[in-house]
Amino acid sequence: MSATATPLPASRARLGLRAGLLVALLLLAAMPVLNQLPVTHPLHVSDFLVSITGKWICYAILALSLDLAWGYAGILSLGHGAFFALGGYAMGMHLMRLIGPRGVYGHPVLPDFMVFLGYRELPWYWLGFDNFAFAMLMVVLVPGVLALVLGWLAFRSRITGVYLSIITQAMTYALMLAFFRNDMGFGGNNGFTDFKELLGQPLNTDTARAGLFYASLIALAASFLLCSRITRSKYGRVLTAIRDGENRVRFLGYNTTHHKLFAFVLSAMLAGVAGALYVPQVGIINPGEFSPANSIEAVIWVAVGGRGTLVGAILGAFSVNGLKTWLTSAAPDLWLFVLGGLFVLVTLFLPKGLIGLLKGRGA
Amino acid sequence: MKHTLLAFLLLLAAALPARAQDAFVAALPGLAGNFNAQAEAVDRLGALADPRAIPVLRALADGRLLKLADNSLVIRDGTATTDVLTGAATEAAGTEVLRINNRVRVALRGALGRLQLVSPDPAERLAAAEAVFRSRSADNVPLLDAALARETVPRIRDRMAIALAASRLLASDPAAKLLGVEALGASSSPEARSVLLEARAANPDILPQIEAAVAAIDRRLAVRRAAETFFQGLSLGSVLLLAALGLAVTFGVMGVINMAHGEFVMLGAYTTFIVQEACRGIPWLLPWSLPLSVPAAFLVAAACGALMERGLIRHLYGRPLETLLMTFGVGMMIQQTVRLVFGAQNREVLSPPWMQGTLMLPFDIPVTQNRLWILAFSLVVLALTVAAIRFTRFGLEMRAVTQKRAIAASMGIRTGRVDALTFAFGSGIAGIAGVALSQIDNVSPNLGTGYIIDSFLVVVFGGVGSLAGTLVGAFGLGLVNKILEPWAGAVLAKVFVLIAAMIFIQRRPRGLFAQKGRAAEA
Amino acid sequence: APSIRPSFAQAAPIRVGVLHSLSGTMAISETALRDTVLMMVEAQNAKGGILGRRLEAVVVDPASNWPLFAEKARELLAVSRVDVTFGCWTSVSRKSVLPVFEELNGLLFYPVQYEGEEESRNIFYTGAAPNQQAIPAVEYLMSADGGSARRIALLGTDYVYPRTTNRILRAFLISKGIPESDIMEEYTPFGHSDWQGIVSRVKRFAGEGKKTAIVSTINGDANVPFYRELGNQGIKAEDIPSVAFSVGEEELAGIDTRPLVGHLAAWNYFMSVDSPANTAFKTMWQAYIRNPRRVTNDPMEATLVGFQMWAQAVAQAGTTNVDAVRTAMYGQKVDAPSGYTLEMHRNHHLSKPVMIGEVQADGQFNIVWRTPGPIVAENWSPFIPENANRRRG
Amino acid sequence: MLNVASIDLSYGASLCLRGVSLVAEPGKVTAVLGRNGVGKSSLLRAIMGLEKVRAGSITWEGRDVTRLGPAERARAGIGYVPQGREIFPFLTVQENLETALAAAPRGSSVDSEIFDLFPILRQFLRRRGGDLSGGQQQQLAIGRALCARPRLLILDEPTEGIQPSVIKDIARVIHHLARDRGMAVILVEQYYDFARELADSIAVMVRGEVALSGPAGSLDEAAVRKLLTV
Amino acid sequence: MSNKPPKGGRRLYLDGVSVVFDGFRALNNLSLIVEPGELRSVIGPNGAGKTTMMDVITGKTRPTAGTINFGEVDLTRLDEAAIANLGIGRKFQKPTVFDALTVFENMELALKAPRGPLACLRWALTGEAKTRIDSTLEETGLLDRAQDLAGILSHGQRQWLEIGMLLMQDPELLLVDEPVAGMTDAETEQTASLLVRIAGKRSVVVVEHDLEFVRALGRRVTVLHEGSVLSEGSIDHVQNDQRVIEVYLGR
Ligand SMILES: Nc1ncnc2c1ncn2[C@@H]1O[C@H](COP(=O)(O)OP(=O)(O)OP(=O)(O)O)[C@@H](O)[C@H]1O
Ligand SMILES: Nc1ncnc2c1ncn2[C@@H]1O[C@H](COP(=O)(O)OP(=O)(O)OP(=O)(O)O)[C@@H](O)[C@H]1O
Ligand SMILES: [Mg+2]
Ligand SMILES: [Mg+2]
Repeated sequence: MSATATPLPASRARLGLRAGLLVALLLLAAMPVLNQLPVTHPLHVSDFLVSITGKWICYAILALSLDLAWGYAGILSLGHGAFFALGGYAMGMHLMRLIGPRGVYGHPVLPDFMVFLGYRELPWYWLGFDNFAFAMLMVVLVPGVLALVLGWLAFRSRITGVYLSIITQAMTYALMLAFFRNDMGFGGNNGFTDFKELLGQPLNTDTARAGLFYASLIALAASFLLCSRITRSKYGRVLTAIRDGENRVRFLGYNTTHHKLFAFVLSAMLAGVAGALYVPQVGIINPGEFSPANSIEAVIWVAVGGRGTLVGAILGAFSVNGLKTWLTSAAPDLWLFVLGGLFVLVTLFLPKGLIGLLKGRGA
Repeated sequence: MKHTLLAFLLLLAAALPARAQDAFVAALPGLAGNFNAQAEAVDRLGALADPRAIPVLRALADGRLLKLADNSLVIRDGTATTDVLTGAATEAAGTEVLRINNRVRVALRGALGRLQLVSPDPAERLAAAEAVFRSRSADNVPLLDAALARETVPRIRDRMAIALAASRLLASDPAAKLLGVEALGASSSPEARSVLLEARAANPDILPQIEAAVAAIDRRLAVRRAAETFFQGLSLGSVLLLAALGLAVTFGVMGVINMAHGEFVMLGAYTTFIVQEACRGIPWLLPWSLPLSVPAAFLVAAACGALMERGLIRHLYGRPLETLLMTFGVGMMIQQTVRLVFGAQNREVLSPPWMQGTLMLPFDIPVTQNRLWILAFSLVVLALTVAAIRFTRFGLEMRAVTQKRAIAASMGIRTGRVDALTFAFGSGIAGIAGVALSQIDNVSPNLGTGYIIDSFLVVVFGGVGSLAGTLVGAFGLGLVNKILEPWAGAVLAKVFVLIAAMIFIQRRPRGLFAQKGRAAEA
Repeated sequence: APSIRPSFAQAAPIRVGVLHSLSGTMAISETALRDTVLMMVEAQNAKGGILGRRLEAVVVDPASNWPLFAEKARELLAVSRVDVTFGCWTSVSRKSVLPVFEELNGLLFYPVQYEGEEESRNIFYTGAAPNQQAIPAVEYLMSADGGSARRIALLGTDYVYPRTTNRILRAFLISKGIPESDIMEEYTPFGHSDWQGIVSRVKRFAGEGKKTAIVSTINGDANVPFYRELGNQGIKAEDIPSVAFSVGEEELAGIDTRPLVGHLAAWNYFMSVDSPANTAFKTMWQAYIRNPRRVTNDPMEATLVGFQMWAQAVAQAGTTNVDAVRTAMYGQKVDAPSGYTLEMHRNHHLSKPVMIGEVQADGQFNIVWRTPGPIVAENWSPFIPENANRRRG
Repeated sequence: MLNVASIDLSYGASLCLRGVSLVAEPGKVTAVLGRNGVGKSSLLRAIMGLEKVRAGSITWEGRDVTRLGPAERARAGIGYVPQGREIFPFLTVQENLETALAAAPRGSSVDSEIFDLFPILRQFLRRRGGDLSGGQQQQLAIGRALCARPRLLILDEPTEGIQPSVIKDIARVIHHLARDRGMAVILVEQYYDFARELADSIAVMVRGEVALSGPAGSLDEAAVRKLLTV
Repeated sequence: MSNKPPKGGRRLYLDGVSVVFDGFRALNNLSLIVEPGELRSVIGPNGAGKTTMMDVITGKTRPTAGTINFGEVDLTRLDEAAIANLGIGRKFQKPTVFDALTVFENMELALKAPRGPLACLRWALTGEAKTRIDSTLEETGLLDRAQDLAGILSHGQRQWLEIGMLLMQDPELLLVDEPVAGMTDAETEQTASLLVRIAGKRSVVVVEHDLEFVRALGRRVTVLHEGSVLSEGSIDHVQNDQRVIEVYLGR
């Protein structure tokens, strides 16, 4: 349909990629099923692999959201981890409320940390989080509103490039410090742990794991479709144009503030969803998630995979995290060398990221 | 020197009644007892005014007083040991070092202070006046009176006067007390205030005078506190400035997002450590190891920077964001290398004597020496950097190359060399920052990580490419932080600073010292 | 040192998980613990292993990242199938792995002092509970020997351990008749390096006419700049003594301690303890690490004690089965380097002696006070009122 | 003398110059003409060393410079006025001029003749290059190239955006530099009359090849114009 | 000046406009009126303020003083996008196109259509739009390069692309800064006739140094000098004005 159909070899590559993606998706979807096979079965997939893959899927959603902002709209956010963490905290608050009287101190309403920090009653901003729908709303709303406010202020005053990156970094850093404070009522350094159940399901069962896994997978697929719909529309090209020459776009009559804001807020919401799915799977959310290093790591996944291509972002998230998991056990003393070296090699030899390698072969 | 000391000791001894001799001997065994007995013995020795007590008490304070198996005490001096009573050299076999605790240390300070009030060494007298002031005993009044009468050095006199006032406050004579209150109220030291407050309970009769004196001190202290806060802000600013300066070159001028910047700072700190270890063999050199480290750290970091630029970054010009990925990777590797070579633990970098302690500026404003040095040092480094960039041919070529690489080359500028030198220069400055940071922070593989965020914030807040912006940014953030800290607490102050910086950038979207005009849009 | 390798039966090795950060901010503290476990494993193997089986260490790097701790814990238990794990430092790392250990019924030995308020059947806590460190230390400060402090500045890093400890201490101080106005409480972020303001505020706080002392729950890296600032602002132990709960020999190794002589630390072990077990420990450690100047510290000792107890318990149970080992652990005794015989109680905490040490010029501690014997841990502090109606589980 | 011998240049897969040969002699002005996108700028960039040639060679003053980088060529006496001005936006006018001294003998300074030619530059010495108007920037770019006192000057559409009176001055200067100083000049121009008036020889390019070349006098204007309009 | 103003056409009105950069007056009390449908040439020495004038009209630079109206609307209160949406299009002196997009996509972006994010998201290329783009590409000689990235175009081709984009915007007022720089003589003529054709339906302001071209446009010429109007009239009139010869044309 598009008049901008790329020359033949590239589109064949794209076709190959799509097929690859579909196969990958099916393989992923099969994992919890294979997990049910007896341990001795050759196709058995271990609990560990299922749970860790679920986590990577969440990272992939985060990478996707970052790629939308950075790869397409040119907004290099060094604070995307904050949106992820906020989504996670919203989910965490819900999970904490669900613990109910099963906490150590047996308080019917207050989470344990509030009890031993001497809270008398639930702070107002915790109200409503016992309701699943409300919590889910907050998962997208809180990051979205933060992105809206920050983005509106920043884009309106035409803060771009590194200035924007550093502002977003300052944002996540400030949030980290704030959430570390015990007085904030979010559990301080320890954050939230010891979750019991979600939607009536105990969390430490295979069923719950599989459920969360599928929820994440569906969220990933949906985000991917949404992002690819966006990037292939004219709006996507406006974003690219803004990335390369925002001033010029304004003279064409586009209000770039609105365009960037739309992309940024959407991206933040996706990140929030990723965080919300992540928390019950890893069982903890704490201010460390706000640390600027985490956000930078997410940028790195996208860069390794290939900035400006959605598949690349997903690929990057999976490969970097997969490697990290493997190396931190296989070579606990040397993994930083291997991973650091990999980053160097990718930038030197794969300027388009891993995806460039795949596309190059497909052509 | 030795001669005068001897004469002085004789003089003191001659003035003593004979029975004191026995008291000295009688007090000694207490020094080998438990902490209680020790403190008591020290007090007694201090009250004796026997010159022989001085070396014994000093030895006890320094951990050089040993107990022999037969319970007699000896003093170790280097390798030699001498008997406390006879002064004869003895064998040190089977000895046990006498240990003390804080309580004994407090007693020692008071005792030594009393004994040394009339020492010929002015430094000792000053310390003694200070010690006597802190030990706060009514018994000191006559001693201080006598010492004050002989004292000529004004600084010591002042100190003695305060000590005397404090001692008088404890005395029973009401007139003396009032004198004491008055004298203390005229000072501006927090310790004097503390003494006054302590005295409130025991002296209800002169409470109004005491309160007035405290209020007078408070007024002076408020001014002093403001000055102190200001200095602390400057000092924090100077640290930020140092950490950010290298980045202002590699990032501000060259546009390379160098995530390994912190690691270069860390390398500088480790170089300081190595230079110090190398100097350990040559004792007279040791205090100078820090100045020696400055060129060494510059060279080490610059060499690493040049290597990184030539080997890696040069392939990425025109793709600035990729440098983020690459330098992040390099940073990881540098950090782990250091961890494997030096271990994950902190390394100890000593402060040279001239950087220790607190200096009193006029109006009794205390500034810590090391901070003062770092402040001065940061300004020097800034000045040199500005000079190098603004006023040298190298600086011109550096700016030309980073603005338009290909065109600079067609003007005959050897861009490769300029790039390598520029990056080496920026990295070298980072290394120098490491030397300074080794004086206030951990020397550990994580050293740099703690500064990278602040550094980027400072450079960006000031305006990329503007050294003046970096300067103002660093000091601005430092001051605001320190002004907020007292009422917001350290954590919130930092949060507020970050938020303030974010809001401020709204007003000046390209930093404080933004490049304006057409040029900036090109 | 080369040792004659004992030959082991065909039986599969016993796997010992080591879950300590080797990179990131916690590596500073945790690498030494990793080495301690490895040393113990080597020594145990030299002695013929346990139950005739060889021990095999499985080391992973959770990289100071809490969710990664959980992931690595799951990997150790589910993939590497370790029989026991030694690891974690900081409560949040422990809290993040706790559900995993409970779900998969693993066994974790946690070697660092903490705020208490926890008790898991899958964790053995070999570090101190607040009553084994904080309270005796403050009691000492208030005693005549400690300087009869009547005004206390509680300085800490802003996280749960200092917050909880200080809450307990505050309650304790008030019970001792110290008014609220004589307690100052201040928190800083992790890795805080600019202490100028706080130290001068403490100085001011001390200038109110009462003997003042500092109680520091400052964590990790931040201690070095803190002590440097104390030294530079001339705060001598004679004037304002400070007692720290997180500063040991390892931390002091990075500072010039001469200006700090007399400041205090409270632990359950000091390297300077004079006991045969400690001499053996020090020699073994310095030989293992091939550095005659390397120091030992409290969490290392706690690791060692935990390891020895576990080894005894396995030998006693005749199996590495977690439930059996757990039962065998209760009442297990070890002659610890601290010079006391420590016992594991049913509350999963050790009885421990408390010692107060003064910093010396050589970076070691001079032990100026110690409890007559080990104290039983109160992991549920009586100073936290909510503990009264706690659910027993 | 500059001798460009049948060079090929390509961007990725697409060949942009095919067997282009060109000679520039001291004291002579060689004009290169051609429609948009035929490869004129690419040719000049190849001569300057900014693009690597795939085949063929470039010799300058008897020395093979094909493999040299742009900086070395500049130091060998080649001056370049790029298309689109390309001045350093954040350097002042003075500093912009000074950059070119890298290729000049050590210790030399900015020639005051340049200010006589472009008085506006003297007036705006402290203003940043990027703030100048388009035409002022173009004047700066020419002045900068002259600063290095090159023996070969290559100019890519130097009159673009310059007011008529200054164009006349530029023509006079180019004439003067070639005739009196013996400088070799290569001039790419769209402004035919300007080229016609100055050039000693002309080469017309069509789609990456030299279609027509020869001494200015010998070429038929109609034929040239035809090649420019197709 | 026979063209009748189109219905609803607005006139551009500048009065007393000054722009000061750090003390330097780039525009000095400039007043200028462009009637609806008028084709106006503006010439003047380098640095006279021609580009700056376009900058203040399009909102890139805020005037230090003066009023600028387009019809009833006060342009000094609007931002670039709003001004563009009023129907004021611009071609820059230094061609600026989107390098990462193809020539076709550049045109598509410029094509007149709703500009909001959601509208862009829903937008689809209709046959009509495609024909319009193609015919404009044809006219600018870029049809065979439609699928190439704009980044690889030569200087002259970028000029054409930018003119093409300006046409796609279908603006009411066109501001064209040096359109024929880097064009051959034949192309220059072509451009002149293109602009003449456009004018009448729309207003056009052209800045150019090529006097042949200005002559070919054959309309009213304004000469700027040091930020204000030096002379105004037909091309012959200004060419013979001594002051114009002095500062601009040279002898
Ligand atoms: N970096 C590049 N990558 C791919 N193609 C390029 C690149 N640069 C130029 N081209 C192509 O090479 C051809 C010649 O370009 P060049 O700039 O040399 O033309 P020109 O003759 O100078 O044109 P003009 O008169 O418009 O300046 C053009 O078709 C252009 O699209
Ligand atoms: N940001 C700025 N700071 C200082 N001076 C400026 C700035 N912007 C423009 N100028 C000056 O304003 C004057 C007007 O510039 P303008 O670009 O409008 O001229 P112009 O008429 O378009 O010239 P040209 O024909 O060369 O394109 C010039 O002298 C220029 O140097
Ligand atoms: Mg060209
Ligand atoms: Mg102009």
